[in-house]
Amino acid sequence: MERLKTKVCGITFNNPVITASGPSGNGEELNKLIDISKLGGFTSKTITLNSKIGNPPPRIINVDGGMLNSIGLQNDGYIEFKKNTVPFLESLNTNIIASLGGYDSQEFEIMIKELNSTKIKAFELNLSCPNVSKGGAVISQNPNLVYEVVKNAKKISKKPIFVKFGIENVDELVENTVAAGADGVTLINCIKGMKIDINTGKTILKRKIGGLSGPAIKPIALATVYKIKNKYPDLSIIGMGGIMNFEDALEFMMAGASLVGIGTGVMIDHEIPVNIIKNLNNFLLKKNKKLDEIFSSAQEV
Amino acid sequence: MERLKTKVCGITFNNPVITASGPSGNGEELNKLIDISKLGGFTSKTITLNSKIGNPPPRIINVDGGMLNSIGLQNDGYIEFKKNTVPFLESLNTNIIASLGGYDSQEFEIMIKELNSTKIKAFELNLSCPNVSKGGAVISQNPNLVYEVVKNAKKISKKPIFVKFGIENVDELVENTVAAGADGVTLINCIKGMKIDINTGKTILKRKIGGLSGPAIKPIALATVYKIKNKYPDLSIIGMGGIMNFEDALEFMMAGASLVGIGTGVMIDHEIPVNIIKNLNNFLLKKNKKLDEIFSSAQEV
Amino acid sequence: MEGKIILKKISKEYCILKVKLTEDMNILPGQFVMLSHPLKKELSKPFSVMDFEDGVLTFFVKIVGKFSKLLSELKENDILNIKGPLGVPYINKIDKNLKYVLVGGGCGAVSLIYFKKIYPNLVENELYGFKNSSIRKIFEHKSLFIDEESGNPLDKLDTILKEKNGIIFCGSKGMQKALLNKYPNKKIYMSLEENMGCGEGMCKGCPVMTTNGVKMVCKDGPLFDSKEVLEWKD
Amino acid sequence: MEGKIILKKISKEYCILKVKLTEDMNILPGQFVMLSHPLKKELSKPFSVMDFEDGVLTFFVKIVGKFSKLLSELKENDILNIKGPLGVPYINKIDKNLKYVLVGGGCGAVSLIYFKKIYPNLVENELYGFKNSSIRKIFEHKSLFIDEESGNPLDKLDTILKEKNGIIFCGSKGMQKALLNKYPNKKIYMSLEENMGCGEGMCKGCPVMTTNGVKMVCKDGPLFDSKEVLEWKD
Ligand SMILES: Cc1cc2nc3c(=O)[nH]c(=O)nc-3n(C[C@H](O)[C@H](O)[C@H](O)COP(=O)(O)OP(=O)(O)OC[C@H]3O[C@@H](n4cnc5c(N)ncnc54)[C@H](O)[C@@H]3O)c2cc1C
Ligand SMILES: Cc1cc2nc3c(=O)[nH]c(=O)nc-3n(C[C@H](O)[C@H](O)[C@H](O)COP(=O)(O)OP(=O)(O)OC[C@H]3O[C@@H](n4cnc5c(N)ncnc54)[C@H](O)[C@@H]3O)c2cc1C
Ligand SMILES: Cc1cc2nc3c(=O)[nH]c(=O)nc-3n(C[C@H](O)[C@H](O)[C@H](O)COP(=O)(O)O)c2cc1C
Ligand SMILES: Cc1cc2nc3c(=O)[nH]c(=O)nc-3n(C[C@H](O)[C@H](O)[C@H](O)COP(=O)(O)O)c2cc1C
Ligand code: FES
Ligand code: FES
Repeated sequence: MERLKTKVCGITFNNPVITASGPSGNGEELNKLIDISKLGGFTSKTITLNSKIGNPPPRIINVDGGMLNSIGLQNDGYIEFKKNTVPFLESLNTNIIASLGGYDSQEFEIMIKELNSTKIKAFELNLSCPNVSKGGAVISQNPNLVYEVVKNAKKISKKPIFVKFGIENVDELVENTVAAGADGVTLINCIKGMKIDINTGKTILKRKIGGLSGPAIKPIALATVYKIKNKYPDLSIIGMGGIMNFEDALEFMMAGASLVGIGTGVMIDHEIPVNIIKNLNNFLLKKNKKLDEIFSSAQEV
Repeated sequence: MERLKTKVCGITFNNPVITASGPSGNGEELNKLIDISKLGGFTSKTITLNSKIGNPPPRIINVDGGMLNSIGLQNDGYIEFKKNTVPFLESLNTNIIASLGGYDSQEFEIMIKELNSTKIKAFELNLSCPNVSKGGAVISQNPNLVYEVVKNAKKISKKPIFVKFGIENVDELVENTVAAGADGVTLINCIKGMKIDINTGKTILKRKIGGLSGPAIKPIALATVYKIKNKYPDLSIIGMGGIMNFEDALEFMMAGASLVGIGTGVMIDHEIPVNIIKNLNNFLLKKNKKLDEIFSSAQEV
Repeated sequence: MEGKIILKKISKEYCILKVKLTEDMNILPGQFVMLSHPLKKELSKPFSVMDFEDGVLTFFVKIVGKFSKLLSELKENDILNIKGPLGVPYINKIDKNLKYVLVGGGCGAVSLIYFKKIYPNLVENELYGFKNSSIRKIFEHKSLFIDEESGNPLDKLDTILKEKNGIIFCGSKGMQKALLNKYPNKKIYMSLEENMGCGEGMCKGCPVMTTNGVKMVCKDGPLFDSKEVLEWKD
Repeated sequence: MEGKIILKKISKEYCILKVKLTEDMNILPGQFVMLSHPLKKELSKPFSVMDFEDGVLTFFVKIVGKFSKLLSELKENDILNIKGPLGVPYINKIDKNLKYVLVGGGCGAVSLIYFKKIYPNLVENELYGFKNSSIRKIFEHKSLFIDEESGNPLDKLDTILKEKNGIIFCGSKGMQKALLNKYPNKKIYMSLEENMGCGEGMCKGCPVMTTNGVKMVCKDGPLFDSKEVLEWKD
């Protein structure tokens, strides 16, 4: 599948299909079900400085065209991650992107310093998780802090820095991110959503608001990727939001994404990423096209 | 159905179910299919100062869990509206809300002055249509202008003023709207979305970006209504976004809406609003509850 | 209203459904109905009728996307939700003093076949083009024209079209363009297709630019005089 | 993997599906599978198996919402997408030196019935409570207990439970609470239900707070020792 090879921020990807941070965990379970090395890359679940037990159940609700989640960044903290998980991730024959979440620039600095020496290929700063009261969400509400965090991360990191946003205030946040020298952005994180139990009259999620993902958000995610790529043609974008099949993946690449991330899709069916890769290859073959002819095609007039 | 009666901004509604502006047009066609007088109210399609031919086809695309539209506020202008449509609307035995769109405060002023003398019950200022390059969208990108438009409209109008927003920058816009003395807000308008034709590599809509509506946006709309009601407990909210059945309508009322609007639902099946009214009544009857016990129930701790 | 599928035929590209209605309907050639998703969470979609008799509607569906695939997977005895009749009957739009050659491409043939059945005296001849012969597996008609076997249907049209005839056309945009180019002076009526929302004229979702301004395909059409239809100009 | 529905029984509240698998599977009592939406656009949902023999899985589905309704509307010969087996077999979690009374509420009975079949020697007795007798239309079992007819199943349990028995329970949260209150000193294993995303331990969607920290119902359960499970604390 030579024709799916692509280079992003200096990293060669065997194909543009990677996992989105979260739904696939840290890959231990997934790798028993599919061969992760066949993917272009694997993004690990967001880690934080200290461990987090996450939010109380229920954490998952199905809604039309997607799902709401309120996981709350459950993770063991970056030290355990480095000790217990990084060796496994390093053993995978694909590009590992580590997702980091934090409350301030200092926290990101500590984690990046610790992980700089690993075989992780890039960092993704998750500044947009809708499911933690403090944490990334706080940073993204403060565009200046975003600038500071990214600027500092760039200074310290030995690897490319991607920054992940949702749709809230995305224009201004990306502007600051680009100004701070980020290598790319990841768009989009879940969108804030709610569901109410009509029998109790209360929200189903204990934290009331959760994150919407899946096909429902695909048109919104596409418009966001398109808009940002339109403004910053040279910025690398990892596009995601409701990708379930190769047609969806193509749409994101045509809108302006250099890589596509699969989140909810892996939960629905762990074969989805592998199927997308296979079908993307077939599509290009049939149309006799190169990936480069696909990328950003919708941007042209 | 006495138990569905409710009073909003001094206007008595036989039930809280109204049409959202747009999908039902100006009611002439719909009234041949259902008896509009059975609804709590009818919101007419957004009119503008001058007529608009709207956007080129295709104007409608189906996507998972909803649809994208790019109608572009096709309308005959406020003068024709007053002459040809208002008499019909006045003949309906329900509350008419007239939706107005414009480029500046002056335009809204002209339309409101002209319609002040009609039996229209309230005005809804559509400051958030995603499908016109100039127009309402321009106003909502400028929070100060929103304040000015609403302030002036309140001064001139003899009827309550609702202001309609999408999700972009909604916190700040509602803040200004409330400060300017609006009677209520309508949440939410369509969300910007896109679809790309993988065979041509181009967007399907000529204007590239359209408005997403339907069940896909329901969780997002609910979270928005909840959030705004939480901040302004006394503000009247017309809630909408993906309401297809009485359960959906209940969720919006529980989140904080005083009235619920049906848009896409009327297009899918014109019986939906009438069915919702019937089923709401049955639900309250069965639970032996009043509407007041439903409203904003999810806000309580 | 509801209808029950009483017969289904399917090929790779097409399916034919016969649907027995539970209520009365009076639907004329050129009119269409909107078929709804069972859960009523996504848009209903427009389909013409190929026949209507004894309360049974016949649909001829090209399998192109999500909804038509869903339709094609239904089984006999399944229930369909149906909204209609919608649109203006062809008969109200055409010059009744002419005799017509009916030209259909793919499932554009649908409404024309029903037209011929109800108004045989207005029809001079028929020509229904399909890409390949697999259609014969589920549908046979004396006027079937298989491109693969016989070339360009418009060449064939030349041989059957008489001086005095008008044309009623329903088919692809490409074929439509070729037809208009070939017969610039003929009376041609064309049944237009546009993505639809409501099908009832409310939502302004299905515009066509005409000499009389923007019209809605669902409410003012689907049939239009070719002279009436303009390119879209902003 | 795929399975074909070869038998379906349905009542107002429940349906039973027998599904013939196209590939090999080895599934033990207590394990479950995720059944997927045909279009794979919404979450798959977890279901226990009531029986597995000759490549045929038996499901017992309570019709409560969108997905279970969709399942109940499937017909014989329809194809289901199946992911599994998932979860830890009960046998790996329990003390094999005890004999158990199996207590099920509603479709909680499902996994227990299969358990009894495979490990008859570990079972002292069974008690499967259902609200009303309509269940008998599609499902008959000697240990059915119909609340409507016979009152509280826990009273009945008192009469069959012996000193030395443990309990394996699967049912509603209410019944679970009552059971734990009634027998604070018994060895009770409970099969937990939690909304699931992946079913595979990846997404962290199905947590349960335990004496050993947060565990996932799908990967570490669904069976837990009642002493191990704690109230959620932030
Ligand atoms: C390990 C495991 C094994 C299981 N085994 C079985 C089994 O063998 N058989 C079985 O039947 N089930 C089993 N379940 C449960 C089964 O997975 C769920 O019943 C199923 O997921 C329900 O899906 P649904 O889409 O039908 O319902 P959902 O749509 O998820 O709805 C669930 C409930 O919420 C209600 N609801 C929806 N929206 C609202 C609203 N706005 N307000 C109030 N209420 C609302 C619905 O009416 C319904 O009661 C098992 C679960 C687990 C975890
Ligand atoms: C008045 C009228 C009468 C009609 N009568 C008939 C009739 O009798 N029989 C009939 O078969 N049809 C008829 N149609 C057309 C019919 O309504 C459409 O074919 C139907 O709506 C298609 O719905 P769908 O969900 O199956 O396809 P859609 O999902 O809407 O897809 C349409 C096309 O777009 C493609 N597509 C989807 N996503 C993408 C993407 N990202 N990139 C590129 N391509 C994509 C699909 O593959 C497909 O080719 C009629 C239409 C009108 C207006
Ligand atoms: C269960 C779940 C957990 C998630 N956890 C994370 C996370 O830890 N870090 C992160 O950046 N995004 C997280 N996300 C967001 C996804 O990475 C992705 O941005 C979003 O879900 C949209 O893509 P999708 O529709 O393909 O899921 C999570 C999403 C889901 C559904
Ligand atoms: C076809 C279409 C046309 C619309 N036209 C208007 C309009 O003219 N003015 C307006 O304020 N909103 C318009 N809207 C937005 C709806 O009023 C509503 O806010 C939105 O669609 C969300 O609700 P829904 O999911 O019930 O459709 C339109 C929506 C659709 C789908
Ligand atoms: S489809 Fe709504 S106006 Fe034609
Ligand atoms: S459902 Fe994903 S971890 Fe259990």
